[in-house]
Amino acid sequence: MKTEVNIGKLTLKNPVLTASGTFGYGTEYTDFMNLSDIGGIIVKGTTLHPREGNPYPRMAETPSGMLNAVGLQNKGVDYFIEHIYPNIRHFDTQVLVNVSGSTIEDYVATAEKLNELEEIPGIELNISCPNVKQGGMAFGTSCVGAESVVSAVRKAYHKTLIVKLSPNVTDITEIARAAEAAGADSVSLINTLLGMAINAETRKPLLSTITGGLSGACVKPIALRMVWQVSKAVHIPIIGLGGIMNATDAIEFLLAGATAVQIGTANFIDPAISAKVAAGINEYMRRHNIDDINELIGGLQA
Amino acid sequence: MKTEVNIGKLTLKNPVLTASGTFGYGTEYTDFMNLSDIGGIIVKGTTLHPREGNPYPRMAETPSGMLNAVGLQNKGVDYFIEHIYPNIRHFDTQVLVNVSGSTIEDYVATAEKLNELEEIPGIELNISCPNVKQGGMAFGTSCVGAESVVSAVRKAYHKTLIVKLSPNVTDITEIARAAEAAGADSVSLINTLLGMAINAETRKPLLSTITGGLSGACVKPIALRMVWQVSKAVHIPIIGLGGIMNATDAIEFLLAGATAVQIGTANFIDPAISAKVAAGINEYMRRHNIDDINELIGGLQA
Amino acid sequence: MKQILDLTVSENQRLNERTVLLKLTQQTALPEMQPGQFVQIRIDNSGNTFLRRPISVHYVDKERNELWLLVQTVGPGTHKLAQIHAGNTLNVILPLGNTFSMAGKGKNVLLVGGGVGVAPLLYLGAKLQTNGVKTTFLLGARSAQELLQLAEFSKYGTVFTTTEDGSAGEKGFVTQHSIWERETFDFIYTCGPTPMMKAVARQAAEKHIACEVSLENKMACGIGACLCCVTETKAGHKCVCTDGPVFNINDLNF
Amino acid sequence: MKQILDLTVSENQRLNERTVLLKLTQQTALPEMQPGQFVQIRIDNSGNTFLRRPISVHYVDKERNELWLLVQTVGPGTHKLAQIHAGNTLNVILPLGNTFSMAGKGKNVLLVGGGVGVAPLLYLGAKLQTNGVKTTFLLGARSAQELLQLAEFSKYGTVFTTTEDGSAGEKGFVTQHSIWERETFDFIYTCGPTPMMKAVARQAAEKHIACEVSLENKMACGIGACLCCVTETKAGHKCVCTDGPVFNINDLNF
Ligand SMILES: Cc1cc2nc3c(=O)[nH]c(=O)nc-3n(C[C@H](O)[C@H](O)[C@H](O)COP(=O)(O)OP(=O)(O)OC[C@H]3O[C@@H](n4cnc5c(N)ncnc54)[C@H](O)[C@@H]3O)c2cc1C
Ligand SMILES: Cc1cc2nc3c(=O)[nH]c(=O)nc-3n(C[C@H](O)[C@H](O)[C@H](O)COP(=O)(O)OP(=O)(O)OC[C@H]3O[C@@H](n4cnc5c(N)ncnc54)[C@H](O)[C@@H]3O)c2cc1C
Ligand SMILES: Cc1cc2nc3c(=O)[nH]c(=O)nc-3n(C[C@H](O)[C@H](O)[C@H](O)COP(=O)(O)O)c2cc1C
Ligand SMILES: Cc1cc2nc3c(=O)[nH]c(=O)nc-3n(C[C@H](O)[C@H](O)[C@H](O)COP(=O)(O)O)c2cc1C
Ligand code: FES
Ligand code: FES
Repeated sequence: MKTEVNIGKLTLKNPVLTASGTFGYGTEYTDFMNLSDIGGIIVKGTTLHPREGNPYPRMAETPSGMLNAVGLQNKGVDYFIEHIYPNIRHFDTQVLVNVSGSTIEDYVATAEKLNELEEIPGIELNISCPNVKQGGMAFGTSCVGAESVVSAVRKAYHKTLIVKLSPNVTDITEIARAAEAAGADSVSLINTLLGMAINAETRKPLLSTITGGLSGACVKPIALRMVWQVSKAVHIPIIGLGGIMNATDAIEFLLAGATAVQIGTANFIDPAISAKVAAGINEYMRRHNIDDINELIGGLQA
Repeated sequence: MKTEVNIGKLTLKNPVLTASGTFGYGTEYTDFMNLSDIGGIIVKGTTLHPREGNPYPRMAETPSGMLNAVGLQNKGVDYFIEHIYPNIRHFDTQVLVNVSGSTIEDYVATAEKLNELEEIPGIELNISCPNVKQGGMAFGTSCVGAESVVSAVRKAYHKTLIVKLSPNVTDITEIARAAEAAGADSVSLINTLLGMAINAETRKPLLSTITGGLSGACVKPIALRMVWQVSKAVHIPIIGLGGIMNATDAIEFLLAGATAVQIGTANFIDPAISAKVAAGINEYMRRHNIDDINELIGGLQA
Repeated sequence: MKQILDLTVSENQRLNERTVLLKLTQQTALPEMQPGQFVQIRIDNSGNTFLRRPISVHYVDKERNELWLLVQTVGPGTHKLAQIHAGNTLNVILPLGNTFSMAGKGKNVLLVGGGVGVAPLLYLGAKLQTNGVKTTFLLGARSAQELLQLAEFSKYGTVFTTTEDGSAGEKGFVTQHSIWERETFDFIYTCGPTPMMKAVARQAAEKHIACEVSLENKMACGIGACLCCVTETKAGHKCVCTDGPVFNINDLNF
Repeated sequence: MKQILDLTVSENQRLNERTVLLKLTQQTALPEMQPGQFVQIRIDNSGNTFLRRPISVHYVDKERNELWLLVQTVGPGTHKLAQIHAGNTLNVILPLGNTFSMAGKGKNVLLVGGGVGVAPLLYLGAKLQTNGVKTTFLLGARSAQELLQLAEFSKYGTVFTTTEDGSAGEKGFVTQHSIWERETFDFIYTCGPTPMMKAVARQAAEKHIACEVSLENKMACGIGACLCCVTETKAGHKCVCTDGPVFNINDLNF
């Protein structure tokens, strides 16, 4: 049974990745599962300079989901390279870095530094974070913005370049096409949807930033629709995510046209879920006599 | 205690309306509640010509929500005027008609006919239905589209004109401003989010139309955020909806800036919910010593 | 009049691995219900059972003021229903939908059910028998174990069965049962998986026997408001929840 | 090592209208847990309890292999926990978080708890007493009825109480109790509502007594992965779920 998939120059042993910001640096999960059971991990959003992120409260639960307003708290790319990379470079799975920024120069400088890391075969460009004031989502909500940041990074970064798209747009296929035209090897979608929660008793917002990013089971129908639309629009492989809670959900994304999937919020509910999803996909393939996972990808009968 | 609110020339005895397409023509609910307990009802999307709607299946349940692909099944405005209006015109609540179309001419022709109905004090222009091929959402996803259809209808329709906005856009405040500039008395938001569901076992979409409109509790954070954003952008009153399941949810929308709210999918789960929401708002006002509901509107402390 | 009631579970009896018989009651008399009608049950407001679940009226025990439901476990909603304990309450909207046409006194009718689709036929058979109709049940399932409520059905008519594995009754599908050769009927009522109902409908049409089927379309509201549950009919889209669930096969594009 | 376990509810004892004492166990020995740590409980995958719920280790009964939790009903998650029956299982991640610093033998310490915030102090007091520390509990609540587990606390030290309505102990807040005048301590541990902890911290700082507080920030993962639960410290944002829940007041901007 073949479960390998290719994203750009990158080969994943199976299509299951973990989503940035929901899996720390992988080390937080080693008590619960073998990282070698999944295709790869995408570590926390990394920026050129350290960021303290947004004030507390940063989280609010919502029906079948949650809002977050972490705001890219991280110690910066240099700290990552010196202190974190050495501990995670030998994981028996692909380790990708999610790169965020507020200016094109920041994105490029961060990507250049990561380009030097032998054991990091690719980056995911986060042009879609709704939780930071400047940059972030702004690049991801217009074709011009997406085109400019992706082509600048493409010049500086020579390994697999994945571009993570924002769902907060009228037509996500346009942005996906712009990213493809600018040289992305793959697009991943979706990042969080911009949402809000209020405490009616205190009349106050539940997040320090008033609005935040919605994720979890509730967003799955939207994510699935966008993956399906983008799969008709671009030729590069798609990584699908948004509300995947189990293997069945993951298979739906593959059928809709995703070559790989990412598990996000579900890691909080079951820290072993990503390995279970990989196992569940195998089980499904056996049950349906599917020899090669590529038979599933885009296999929706519609 | 004053619970009256004004939308254009229209006065509602309380801010609770029922959402189009989820409350039939009101008659379906009279076994369960007194229509006079709520501010008004917005009847099913009405088009110039009869429509059979989309093929079955039209519904799929999703985490804390549902997708629908009804596709504006209705018998057309003439049938409405002749056969339905006589039965509902004397309801002791405001009866508004949701108007849909595929061309500007259709919208205008429908609005003109409804303008003649004495007991229909307003219409809601649905420029945001994701379930029809032509028109529908297309008008609602660009400022030019919104502007053109709203100003055309505004010329033909002389009572309260509410424009219902699509959430499937990058910046809903732009569309809201375009509707305001074109003469809308109010904007209502949100219509459904475009989503999709798949049966992994059969590899088939769960809806005949592949994609459909997402509604229910799951969309509340997105709807609330959009109401909040639009409330900062326009001067006309906002009607908030999307995932309101109880009085607390409704109060959150008022705090975020909505002058009135609509109850949609929740009617399917509890057919008496709209009256309960109206009662629950009263109870909240008593508990918090609020004399006039207008004190709540936009009262978020942020 | 349709009502929203909190009914108390008086009994939850497991019939086989996948099916339970639920009996619901309340202090005051239950509303009048007719054969073919259904109820909409609220499971709870959990994420994977957002909407109510439609379940047929299986039987109404007037004396004990009990509503019977036959529930087969297929997903989270029916799973939770199968787990409910006596003494708990269920929030139920009822009665919903239209009813079977009642064949006149002296008529000879066949009630054909498959799997859990037998549910609405018990109450129908009971009422028909009371009305002096000659009722014959033809019930099919995959195996003996999945034949449900045979003792109950036999109170209201002769019962024939088929199983796919031959473990009870005649081996095969209901449409292959020898009764079709031996006897002729004035009216056929059927409920079960769509392919079975279509086969029965074809058989009825060939033999020029009037036939009603009970459909199970996906529903959101159950009261005619959302237009999600439509079926294609010769007169256009009709709501299964209000114009049905019972349809005459002549009206369907079956 | 952190583990995900399905623990069996051996007892669910209602302590007052809003609070239950849950005892959880399993066949094999429970993992080692330390005072101050917490667990993350999966309620079920229902729509309004999507994430796990963090609950402190109230006590670990080694002999009976039981983990005790004190749960106060505030919303849907804790409500469902309060309803759970003995014999059912709960999916729990444990042990999580850091631990209280253990004062040395012979030290005189005060453990100040408010409301359900008393939870982590029982196990802490028990361990401290075993280590030869002199432990005094000062427990506050709105009324006598809301003072929890007094009999248990008195096993591990002297117990003083305050109530806001004066129905038990001294009337007022914990920080107003006469013990503060009468006695001096080497270390203060506190857990309860934030205003109370801040008042206790201020009192401790004034008296130059070392003081640790246990914070209850909103959490998504509970294992340091999401960065949702941060608190402002003098060294920037720290995760309450891994760097805490126990913090020395000197490190906080309290
Ligand atoms: C009028 C009517 C009468 C019915 N009577 C009975 C009965 O007496 N006994 C019985 O066991 N079942 C009956 N069903 C089917 C029953 O409603 C479904 O099995 C049940 O809703 C499945 O819910 P779930 O959460 O377990 O499964 P899921 O598959 O998880 O449900 C997902 C969604 O699909 C809908 N759905 C799934 N299967 C069906 C189905 N077969 N028909 C309609 N909607 C479905 C559910 O309501 C829900 O919205 C009836 C259906 C209808 C429409
Ligand atoms: C480290 C830690 C230890 C705790 N120990 C205990 C304990 O021993 N006993 C006890 O009764 N409670 C304890 N709490 C508080 C408990 O977690 C909340 O009361 C509970 O999560 C509320 O869930 P709910 O669904 O009932 O309420 P809701 O208010 O509906 O919860 C909504 C969301 O807010 C979060 N939330 C609500 N209140 C709190 C709170 N006070 N702290 C953190 N998150 C909250 C929930 O986890 C959930 O995500 C502890 C919290 C933390 C962080
Ligand atoms: C707490 C939290 C932090 C996140 N941080 C990042 C981040 O740093 N970079 C990024 O690209 N996406 C981030 N995301 C978005 C997720 O990677 C993912 O796109 C989103 O949550 C949708 O997937 P899900 O529904 O499976 O969680 C974060 C999400 C959550 C919940
Ligand atoms: C079954 C169904 C049918 C609908 N039909 C219409 C319609 O005809 N016209 C319209 O403007 N909106 C229609 N809507 C959208 C609702 O009015 C509402 O905008 C949406 O469902 C979000 O609100 P909710 O989450 O409270 O349901 C429909 C929604 C549903 C679920
Ligand atoms: S289920 Fe809503 S109309 Fe039938
Ligand atoms: S709760 Fe996720 S880091 Fe603390």
